[in-house]
Amino acid sequence: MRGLKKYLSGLFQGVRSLLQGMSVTGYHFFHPREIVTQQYPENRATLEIFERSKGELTMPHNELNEHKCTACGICQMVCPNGTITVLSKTEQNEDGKSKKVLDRYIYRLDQCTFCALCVKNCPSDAITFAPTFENAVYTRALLTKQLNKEGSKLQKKS
Amino acid sequence: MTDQALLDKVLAFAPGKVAVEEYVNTYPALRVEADALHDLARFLKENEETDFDYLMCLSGVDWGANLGVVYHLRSTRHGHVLVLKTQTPERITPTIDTISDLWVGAEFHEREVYDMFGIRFTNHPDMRRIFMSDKWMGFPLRKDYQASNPLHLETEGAYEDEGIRKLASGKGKDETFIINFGPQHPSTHGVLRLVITLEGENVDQVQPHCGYIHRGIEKMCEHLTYQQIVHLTDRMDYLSAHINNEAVCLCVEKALQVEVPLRAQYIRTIMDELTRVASHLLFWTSFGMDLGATTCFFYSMRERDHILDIFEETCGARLVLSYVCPGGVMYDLHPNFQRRVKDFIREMRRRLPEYHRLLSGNVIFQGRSRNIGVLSHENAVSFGVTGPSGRASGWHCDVRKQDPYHVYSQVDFQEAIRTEGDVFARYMLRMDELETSLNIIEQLIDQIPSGDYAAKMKPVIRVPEGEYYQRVETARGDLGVWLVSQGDKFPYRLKFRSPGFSTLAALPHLCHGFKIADLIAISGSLDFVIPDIDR
Amino acid sequence: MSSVWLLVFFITAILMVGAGIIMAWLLAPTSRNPQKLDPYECGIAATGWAWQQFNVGYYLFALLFLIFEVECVFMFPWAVVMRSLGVIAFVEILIFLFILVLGLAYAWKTKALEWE
Amino acid sequence: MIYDFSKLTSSLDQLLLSVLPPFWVLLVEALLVLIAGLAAFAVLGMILVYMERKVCAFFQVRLGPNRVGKWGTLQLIADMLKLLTKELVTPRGVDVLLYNVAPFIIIMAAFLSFGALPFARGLHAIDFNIGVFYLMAVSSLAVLGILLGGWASNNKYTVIGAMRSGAQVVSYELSVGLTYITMVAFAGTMQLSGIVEAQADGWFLFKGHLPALIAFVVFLIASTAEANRGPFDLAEAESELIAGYHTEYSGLRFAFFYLAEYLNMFIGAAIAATLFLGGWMPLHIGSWEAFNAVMDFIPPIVWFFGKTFLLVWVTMWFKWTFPRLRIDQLLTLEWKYLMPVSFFNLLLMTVIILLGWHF
Amino acid sequence: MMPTDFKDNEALEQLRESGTNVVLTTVSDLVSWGRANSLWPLMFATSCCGIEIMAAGAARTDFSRFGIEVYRSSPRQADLMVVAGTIVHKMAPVLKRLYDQMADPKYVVAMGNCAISGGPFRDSYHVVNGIEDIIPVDVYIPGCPVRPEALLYGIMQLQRKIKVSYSLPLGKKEEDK
Repeated sequence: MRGLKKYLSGLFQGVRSLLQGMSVTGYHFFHPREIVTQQYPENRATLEIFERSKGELTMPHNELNEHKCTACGICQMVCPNGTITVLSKTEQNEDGKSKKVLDRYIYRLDQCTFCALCVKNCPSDAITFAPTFENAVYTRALLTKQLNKEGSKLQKKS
Repeated sequence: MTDQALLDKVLAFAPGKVAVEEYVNTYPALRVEADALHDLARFLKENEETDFDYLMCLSGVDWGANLGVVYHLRSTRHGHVLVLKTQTPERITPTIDTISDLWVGAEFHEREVYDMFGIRFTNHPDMRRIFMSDKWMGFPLRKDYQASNPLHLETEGAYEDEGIRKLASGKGKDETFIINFGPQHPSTHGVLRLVITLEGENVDQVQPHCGYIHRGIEKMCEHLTYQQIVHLTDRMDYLSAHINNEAVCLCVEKALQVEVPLRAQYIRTIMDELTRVASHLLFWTSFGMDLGATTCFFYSMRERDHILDIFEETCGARLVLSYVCPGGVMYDLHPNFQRRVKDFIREMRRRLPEYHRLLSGNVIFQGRSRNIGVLSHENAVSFGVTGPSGRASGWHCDVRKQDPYHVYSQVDFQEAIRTEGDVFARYMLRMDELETSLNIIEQLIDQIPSGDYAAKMKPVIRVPEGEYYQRVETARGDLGVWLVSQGDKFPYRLKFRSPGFSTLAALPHLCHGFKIADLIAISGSLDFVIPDIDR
Repeated sequence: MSSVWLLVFFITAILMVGAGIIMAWLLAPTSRNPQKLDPYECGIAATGWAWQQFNVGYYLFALLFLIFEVECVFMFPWAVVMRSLGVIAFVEILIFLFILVLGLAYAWKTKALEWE
Repeated sequence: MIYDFSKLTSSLDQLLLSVLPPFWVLLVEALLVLIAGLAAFAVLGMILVYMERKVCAFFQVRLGPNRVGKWGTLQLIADMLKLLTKELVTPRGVDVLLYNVAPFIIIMAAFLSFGALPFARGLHAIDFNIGVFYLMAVSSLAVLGILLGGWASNNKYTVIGAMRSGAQVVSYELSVGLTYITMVAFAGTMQLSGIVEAQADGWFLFKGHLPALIAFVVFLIASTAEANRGPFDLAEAESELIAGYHTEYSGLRFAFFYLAEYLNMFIGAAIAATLFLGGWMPLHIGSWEAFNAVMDFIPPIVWFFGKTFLLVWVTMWFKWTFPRLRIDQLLTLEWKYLMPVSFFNLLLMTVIILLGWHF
Repeated sequence: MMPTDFKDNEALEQLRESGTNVVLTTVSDLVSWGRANSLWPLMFATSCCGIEIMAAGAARTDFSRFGIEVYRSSPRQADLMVVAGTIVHKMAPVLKRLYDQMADPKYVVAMGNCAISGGPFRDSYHVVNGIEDIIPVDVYIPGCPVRPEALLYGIMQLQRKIKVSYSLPLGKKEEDK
């Protein structure tokens, strides 16, 4: 007899637990407010991307097309896997002194690990991470980028 | 027993064969002759006063002239730790006695040492490579490793695999139903491969095959500065990325004896616990999915997204944070941090009962998880199954209580413990820990002191010569970092004692006699992260 | 008339699948490589043969099913005429079910219903 | 009755007879049925899959397909086009004949049951006087397709999936059979149209109260299991057996298995609606004449599909809530719970009929 | 999104060829449309990026909106292989086999820097530096790990590529790989 009682109570408890589970999913079904989906391509204008977000390395230029990179090469040194290559050239300035300036700042987006050591160690704050993420391409070569713009110059210290 | 008394006792046991190591060490260390090792190990394990029942870490190291093996032993009863170091006489055919008959968990660790250094362990039951394929040439972690291995693109037949031949042997070829679960399988949580022999629905033997995501992190670390290493540790156990970062940083800080500012310690502790919550939420997700309850996935990922938002706002990344650096943290907290964390705690407290109603109480779920894959307390210690899985077997193994780091000693929290040791206990323990973590965060979030967020460090860190060991509690258990430095700016050897690796060793033991569906439940409840196992 | 429709539906089903497969055969691109036609086993070359001796667990249930299902079939005519037979029908089915339940109880008792 | 398809069909019949000899009439009608069946089948399949994806999305706090066409309505067209132009792989070492025949069998089983469903008065192709018995016979053919497909694939996962499915479907067939018997005893006929007509003054679920309710619940569970739907989807058990019995099937062949699963779910729900919820009969409540008149105004086909889709939705609710059963739990549920309950219920029903305690 | 919002339009221009037969081109476009909107991914992830795939499938950035929630674990039924995570030497043959066993047409997305170039582990002894050595890749999504929105963007890039490519075997048989 006790066996039968156990059998029946097991049956009812089991059914109860099932109904409890169904009440949770059922609640969500009938409350569309709970839907949390953000519709990505449609919401590009309003998408919340945090400013510290590390999407890709950029070198900010001001309106005179000037950057702050002195081509010291520290970023290249601290980078754990050779993502950054700083190519410098020697240029004569007005005084006739030769000076090392940035020629090309090569950044390989397809190798970067976003550890931010380069940005943190940069003595002149020349580089920063931008929160862009729409970088998918069909050809891998496009992921190797030159960060300094054509004809850009070193910003004068004010 | 004090460290000195312990050392005296051991020295008395095998005079002439044992010497106290005078190198800088975190724990008392002994140098043992290779031929005396096994007897000494047996003595240390079986003696009542020493009672070293937990093999924390077993690592190989290349000393140049010869190869060494280092054992970190711990007693769960007395809480003391001893390091045994032994060396092979030469490096052409190095052999050392196995200790896997004393600590079951050593079996896997010794295979790893064989794979990486080529040290053969005599009397080992299954001396095969563990990460690399059988064809691999050379032993990668040796300092003189230079062999170049070409990329093979054809998968070999399974009978060419030594381990599988072993599985099939003894029975006729027709009678064993050998089946591969993984590398590509929806519920091995990545690229773990389990080779299983079946009898109908019932699992007879399970043989884990690792190395499908072995990335050689330990070798890479030997060529990176301490700051650079941090970003690799993220990618080991990516679900507790922040805690991994910390392990290395804590180790370096301990070696340099740097005082981390209190603010940084608070930040790290809170981030730790948030990471743990995120990881356990993901466990709930994947465990539910393994059992076929797909809706769990969406509910807990919804809450997890809040944590990821908090991370991203402060650290700039969602998953692999790279937020910790030696001396503190990379940047200060975002002004919104405290508000968001409090919002999250409120939200999480509201949702947790829903989780229990949806899954924990469910009669099907209970039937599938109770009394399945029972891991006894004794076996948990012997295998070294730490973290939530170990605590579910009644083992008090929480590093946050045993070796408190940061501000854990000032926080009031209970170590969650269950004694059943089955799948359900492991599941419920993680749910308990979710609440514990929320409590810890709640205690700390309003107390964050002002001040610096990082101590001033030199741009190039040189760790003084010596060996350092640091344990932290990740979401998966006891992560140990063993750092050997020779005063250079790169570590000489950096070993990660990953919690998942020891846990995996216990899997074959747990699954025998259960069904295929149980195997999935058991491996799900152990909560593997495969890159954590393979490194 | 229904039998004709039965045939029609039968043919429709075959047509649907057949036409679909022919279409796919015409339209779909194909490629050949040595590994493509191997049995899939999580990306590893398969070990052994899938057609092997198998656990009897499944088979036992098939046998049990057979027994009960045949009894089930016997009950259909009874169900149709039950109302007109009255109490006798009830007694009959009582005896019939009693024997069946006895069988089930026996199977239960001998643990034939447990999955070993 | 305002809506009666039998009038439409008989007038069509008359019209054709007036211009063509009887044999040709039959042929033309057969062709019409064929086309109608095909169209209904395809459309229904697409609606069901679309419904599943949307419904599960709403259970899971998300939106589901919404980028292809308005609200994602064209999603299924895209899927169909894709599947139609996907390569058919026949792996080495399979039993070629059985491997190719399996999708035919599984679709055929679904089609034959589909034809026997009474959609509305007069819209009922296969109406045998042993209708219920016929349904029981053809719906269990589906398992043959699964078994053959799984076994012929010569893949370990598929073989295990097929075996599981075999054990599962045959077991649950018993409960289904017993609930059929219970309801046949109550209706006194096996003809489906007869059963529906008998519910004109009240659905069996209400008329048969307790035993009918038990039978209804048992049937719902058992038919879900027979259709291999979650939480009973052991045969395909994603997290254990990759894709279960159809792991090796690609492209359109796989699509047929996929389609059949949904149609079997639909057929299960439709039978439940027919046996317990009055099929296409509108809801009538005692002597509420106005209410009944309003209900009558809704066409029977809407009633039928309304009830069926409601039940389909309930089975989806099951699937998206519960974890999957293990094989022994599955068999325990059937042999130790559903079967004894069904036996008991049959007796209860007999007593109630004989004592006239039903409505 | 407008085409100008996307990157790498040049590569797409090269792909776009005009068919000779108007009817066939229309049919081909239709089929391409179907394929582009019904990408069923293979359940395949090796490391961190796999977690971000899960996140992309979760309710926040629900990728079922694109019709790609029908995750298939069997390569026979999958159209799209998202290689998420590091591929090591031991895994390379498995990856190749899985790709080989997929039924045509099939597409590959290299997700994350590990898959594209080896990423953080490119100097390691056991890591493949870029999966393009093993299997052809259609779209590269850089990131470490790739955030869910970036994955969706990558998928949309792939859809654009599929939509402009000629999809029927009639008259033009796909070359054996």
